[in-house]
Amino acid sequence: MSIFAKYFPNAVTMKSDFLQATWETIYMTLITAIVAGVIGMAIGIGLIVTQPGGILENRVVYNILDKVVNLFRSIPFVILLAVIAPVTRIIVGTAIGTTAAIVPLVIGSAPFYARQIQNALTEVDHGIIEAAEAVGSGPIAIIFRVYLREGLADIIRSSVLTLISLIDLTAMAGAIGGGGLGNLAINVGYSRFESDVTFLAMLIILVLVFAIQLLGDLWARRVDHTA
Amino acid sequence: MSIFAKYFPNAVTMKSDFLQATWETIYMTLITAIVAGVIGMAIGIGLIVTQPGGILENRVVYNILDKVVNLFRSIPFVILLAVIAPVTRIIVGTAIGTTAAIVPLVIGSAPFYARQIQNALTEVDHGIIEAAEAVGSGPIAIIFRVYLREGLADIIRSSVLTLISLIDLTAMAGAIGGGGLGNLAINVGYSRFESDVTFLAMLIILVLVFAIQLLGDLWARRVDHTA
Amino acid sequence: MTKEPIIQLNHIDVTFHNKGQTVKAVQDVSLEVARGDIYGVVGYSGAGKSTLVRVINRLQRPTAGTVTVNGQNILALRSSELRAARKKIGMIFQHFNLMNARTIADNVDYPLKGSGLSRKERHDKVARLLDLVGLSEKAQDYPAQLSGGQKQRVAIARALANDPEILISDEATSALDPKTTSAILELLKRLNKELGLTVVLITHEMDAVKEICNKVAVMEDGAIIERGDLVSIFSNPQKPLTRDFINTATQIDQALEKIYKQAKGLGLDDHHQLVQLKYVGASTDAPLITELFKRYQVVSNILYGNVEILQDTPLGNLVVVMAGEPDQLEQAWQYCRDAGIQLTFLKPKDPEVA
Amino acid sequence: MTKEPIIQLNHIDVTFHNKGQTVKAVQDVSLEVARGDIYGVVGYSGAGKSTLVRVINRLQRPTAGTVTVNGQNILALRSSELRAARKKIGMIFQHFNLMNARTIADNVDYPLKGSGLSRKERHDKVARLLDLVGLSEKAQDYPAQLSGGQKQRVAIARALANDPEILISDEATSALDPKTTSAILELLKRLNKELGLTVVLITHEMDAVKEICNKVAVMEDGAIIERGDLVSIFSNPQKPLTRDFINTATQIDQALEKIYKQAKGLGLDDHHQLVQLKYVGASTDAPLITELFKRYQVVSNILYGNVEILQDTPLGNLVVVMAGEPDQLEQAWQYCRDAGIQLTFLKPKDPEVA
Amino acid sequence: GKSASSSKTVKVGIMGTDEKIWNPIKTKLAKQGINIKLVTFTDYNQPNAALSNHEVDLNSFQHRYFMNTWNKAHKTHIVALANTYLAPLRLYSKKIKNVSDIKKGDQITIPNDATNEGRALHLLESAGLIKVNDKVALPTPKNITQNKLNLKITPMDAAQTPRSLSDATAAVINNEFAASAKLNAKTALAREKVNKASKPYINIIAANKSDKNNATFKKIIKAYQTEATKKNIEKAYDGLSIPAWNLKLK
Ligand SMILES: Nc1ncnc2c1ncn2[C@@H]1O[C@H](COP(=O)(O)OP(=O)(O)OP(=O)(O)O)[C@@H](O)[C@H]1O
Ligand SMILES: Nc1ncnc2c1ncn2[C@@H]1O[C@H](COP(=O)(O)OP(=O)(O)OP(=O)(O)O)[C@@H](O)[C@H]1O
Ligand SMILES: [Mg+2]
Ligand SMILES: [Mg+2]
Repeated sequence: MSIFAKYFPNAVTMKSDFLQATWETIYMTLITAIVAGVIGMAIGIGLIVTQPGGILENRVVYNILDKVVNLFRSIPFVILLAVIAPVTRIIVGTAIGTTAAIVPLVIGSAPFYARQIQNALTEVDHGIIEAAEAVGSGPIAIIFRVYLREGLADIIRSSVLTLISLIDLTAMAGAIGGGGLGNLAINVGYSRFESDVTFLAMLIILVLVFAIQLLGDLWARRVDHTA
Repeated sequence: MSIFAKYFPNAVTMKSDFLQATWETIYMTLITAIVAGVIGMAIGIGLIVTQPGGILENRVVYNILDKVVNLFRSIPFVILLAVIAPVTRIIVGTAIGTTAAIVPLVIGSAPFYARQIQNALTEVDHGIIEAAEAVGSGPIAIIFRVYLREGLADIIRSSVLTLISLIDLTAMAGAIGGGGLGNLAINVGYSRFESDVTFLAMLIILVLVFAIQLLGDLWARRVDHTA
Repeated sequence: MTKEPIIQLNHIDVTFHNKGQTVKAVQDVSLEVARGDIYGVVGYSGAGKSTLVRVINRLQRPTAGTVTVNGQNILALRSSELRAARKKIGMIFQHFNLMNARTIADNVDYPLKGSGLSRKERHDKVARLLDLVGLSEKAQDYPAQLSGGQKQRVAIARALANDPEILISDEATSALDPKTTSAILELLKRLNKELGLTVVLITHEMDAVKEICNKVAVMEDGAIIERGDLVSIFSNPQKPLTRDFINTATQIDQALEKIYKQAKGLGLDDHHQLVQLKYVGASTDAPLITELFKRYQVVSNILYGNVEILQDTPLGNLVVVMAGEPDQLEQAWQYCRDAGIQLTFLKPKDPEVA
Repeated sequence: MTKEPIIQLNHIDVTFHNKGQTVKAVQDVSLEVARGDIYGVVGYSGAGKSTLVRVINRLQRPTAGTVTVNGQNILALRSSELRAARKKIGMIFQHFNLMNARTIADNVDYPLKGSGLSRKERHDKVARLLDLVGLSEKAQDYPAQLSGGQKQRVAIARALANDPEILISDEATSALDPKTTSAILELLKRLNKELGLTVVLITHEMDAVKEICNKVAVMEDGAIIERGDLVSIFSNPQKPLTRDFINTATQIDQALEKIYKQAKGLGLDDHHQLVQLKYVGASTDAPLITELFKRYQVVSNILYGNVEILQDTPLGNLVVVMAGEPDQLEQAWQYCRDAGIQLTFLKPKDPEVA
Repeated sequence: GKSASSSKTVKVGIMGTDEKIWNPIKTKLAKQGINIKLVTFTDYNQPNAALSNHEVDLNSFQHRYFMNTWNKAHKTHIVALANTYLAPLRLYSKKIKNVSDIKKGDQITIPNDATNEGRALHLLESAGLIKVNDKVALPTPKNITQNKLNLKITPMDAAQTPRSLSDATAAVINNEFAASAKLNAKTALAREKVNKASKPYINIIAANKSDKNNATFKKIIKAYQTEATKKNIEKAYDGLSIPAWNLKLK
């Protein structure tokens, strides 16, 4: 402990802050991942099936989805925070704090994830989709049993990418009092020149990132049967 | 012009600011895209060829690249700004301003792009790589003539995704005096409650985003000969 | 043609557009397949065979024409109806199109999802199908671990899973060794006999056609140029292409070439004539060669022969050197003609040129 | 075996490991291919043929054994040496492996990159190759726009682009119609004759083997169970599997089955015997059937016949009903045996059972 | 919530560094049965939004000028309950010792948030480096009317200004960041004048107008405006900030 205290003079007094920040980061990341995951997945699938040549080709729906995704991807996150505060208030009752941060985080990451899913599913061999169509599979079956299954390894890899970007994004949650490790690193450690705090916060983020990448890689390799 | 002046009371007086901010955003995005593009591409390819079963399988190099990418992806951008300031100073002579912002932007986006490239190239059919190996193609030929060519459509789609994320990231350049549209939207428009400025800045970002997506989609469709 | 038609294609056109370039893959094709037919479709590579059959279950919407399957206007069906119709049409794809993320067993099980069968029933059915194609051992493997022929067999099992009424087979046996091919063809024939399965069989293996088809259509450049029942097509092909196919299948062309090369050694003259004899049916029962000797003292030496039985009808194709007195030879030939045998006198070219 | 061996595989093992499961795809296979050979490799689907040939250019590193090609120890080559060696080995993949992002012309051009040829020379060569496989019109198309057979032909043109010394062909004609197949096989044979191209030909089409191979190896369960020159394998197969292959190819099995079905109608008795005659070479020159009648008044009715010429050696396979006095029949059979003809007396089973 | 007066829990929105000042007050108030909950923000826009939406009950991060601008822009009714401290901006440098050492074309960085940016420019004006349009209350670099030295004035994130000292000739730095960076106030090249004009820049504790007379809030203010806090402020900001509840401005 003394060595730790020596190299982390400020951090050593902040055990509870670190615990809380870690929890906040995990909490925000997890909930956002679930919600943005579902939304992004839905939009990504929507883009794939309604695109020209898709199984539910629909120019109008495709264009709307495509444009909405672009629209939300154009808004800088800090502005998103402010713009959607009223929505946040309706959904979680308040526009500040960790839980409130989840709403803009979701809106900030879901369109990104949607594009990732779209890119991943574009790679599913059209011949396989046809084979499923030929046995009379409907759109729902094709989405769940073919697209999501055949594209799974790629979806996992894209999800890892998104999840890590999301951890990065949670650092911005500090703007509305959301806390988290990123906030700790920037607004406590960095701004106050307490580099040990920054370092430790980043170390914890690093551990999270490596864990996600490792698990994702293992899982992707497990479900990838193409070679 | 009068209608514009009515709805954009503040922005109307800021023509030169908008021009400059637009230029700054384009400048930062473009230079970063080129530099981070090359670096990210190189690392992404490095990951693909050295991975287990790759054409230049090399456990050590693969692991180093993999870990370095994760490492840099773990660092919140604002902290990256500070941590690499000395490097920035060596490269561009100063750690503040638009050009200086490019260094952290590159380091912030290259690892992300590397992962995107890695994911894109993973999809290239192994049989095609073997066919190239069978005619005596060396690693360089396989990378440039097979991986990059066969994976091109997917690379373009991933590049569009990265480029749009990059525009988002340039908003942060304001932190070190880098300017740009994001900064205009946030620190001029939003902070001073001049919502017309925010709105206009975002509109220009939106145009950029749509243009990138549109051109990217067209190009990707053009080079995608799989169906 | 007394049997009810189960597939009716009327004036089908399929045109592909690619960057200004236009490929007319199928042009004005009409085809009628009766229930219980095993209909062979042959033709050169690129003739439009795959494109044509993809029209049957609307995987390919034709540019023009109508498609009726089982009395339903396929092109007018709403999606739910189309799905129901497709469940009755099994399809084996030229490129297999197996799902890489599923095991072999899962691939075969796929069409059974939502079929109302219990898990146990499905499992048993999959096991039976895999056994049928000889892949029980590979049930838990993934497509990437299979050899080319094994993949093709999985595709066959999958196409049969739903107990379809119609099976569309696009080169289903092209990657298979002759033994496995025979086994698969036997299977199809059995399903055809026992369950009335209608089969549309694209193939380039004339042996396969001979073995199980009762009808054949020959495609060239997007059009059907000849069609009919197996025996008449094989015994009396009208178009050069059809003849080519049959000859290549019986290898008579290569045989003739080889014979010509040796022609000098054959010592052909007035007394020795090189003749190709073709006959259908009954002729085989009369011992032709013996008969010719008995009657006209003509000695026939078989250089090449192919006598086979198509749909219970023997079909003969012999190249013989007939030796005898010129007038006796004439009489022998007349005898042959009277017996309904087709005679072709072969004139060997200069072997150096050939 | 007087010719210098260009490919030598010694005691090759290839074992795949997948999640604890072990597949021994190739087991202790030794194979020697002489310069100028066209070596056929046949065997059931999954026998290990593809895996074995992939060892030749080290696309598959064997688990054990040595590989010598052109005097080089392939397994010991450094990468640059291996690349140089591979340039001399053309390979046609079972699944084509065309580059989807390149046009057909570009696919064929690919191996020529870095060959030192000028742009013009490359262009001309590609044009010539595409012409050879009949795809000049599709030069600017992409693989996705081609039919199965067209893709295969592109793969063939690509494999030949580098003027290889060795061509490894993994089912290169399996998706091709007989005419195109013949044309491709002719081409290979010509290259073999004119340029001394050595070919390793994996195929399941025994017709292809008969047409161009001079040697054959038969694989089963990862091992070569029989090998030798074409005629001896075809005329005198040792293993049941080999026999199966040949029989299926000549369709004698199916023919027999059909004959048995009609057996009752044949009125077999002491005076009528069903016999299968097999002979190699010279026998065909003697007009056997006429001779039998001349000498013993035995009338032979050909029910099924297949007389073909392998490597300039005729090979006969006839099923006849011989009619005559029992003692005359005996003498006729002895005559046949003396002439080197293999006799098999066929006893039709009860047709209901067969 | 809305009934903050009857509640014993009071949420106070602050910016990061003020935590050190508020923590002892929090402890003290806890003994009086008032439970302070600090909500830390990093974006100047959020605490007022939170206040007018009753997501916090008080906030303590802004000066009057900012509050007034905010009220105007957002049509809100936020009022100042009490003064806290005055945080004069200072001009620092690592490269030079005197304002007069600033040469032609030198770069000076300033905070980029609206109020600090304006104040920073006024500071530069009072140091005789530039002239700004005096009709604009909160000028931006655009409002510079005279820049004889052709100085390059770069606005950037306030937190980054101390770090910019390695590159720029001088930087205008907020006290909280100057204190964090351990910059010595005595070495500052210039300081914002503390006079009547500083009044709008005195930091305040603000509440919604409806809570103007809230008794609990009064207790909180009383607990804030003590000698102990005064010492705390001086300690936290290295004496850079001036406690302002008794301050007489001339
Ligand atoms: N990557 C792999 N992993 C596991 N098993 C494999 C793999 N590749 C091939 N096998 C197995 O090895 C055996 C031999 O396969 P191979 O492809 O050599 O057969 P083949 O003789 O070429 O068959 P076909 O005629 O069907 O192409 C098969 O049983 C196959 O399932
Ligand atoms: N998507 C497409 N775009 C353009 N042309 C196409 C497309 N699909 C097929 N074609 C062309 O249409 C023609 C017919 O193709 P099809 O696949 O039906 O031939 P096929 O008779 O099945 O040949 P094979 O025996 O080689 O499989 C070919 O010339 C092919 O190039
Ligand atoms: Mg086809
Ligand atoms: Mg194979």
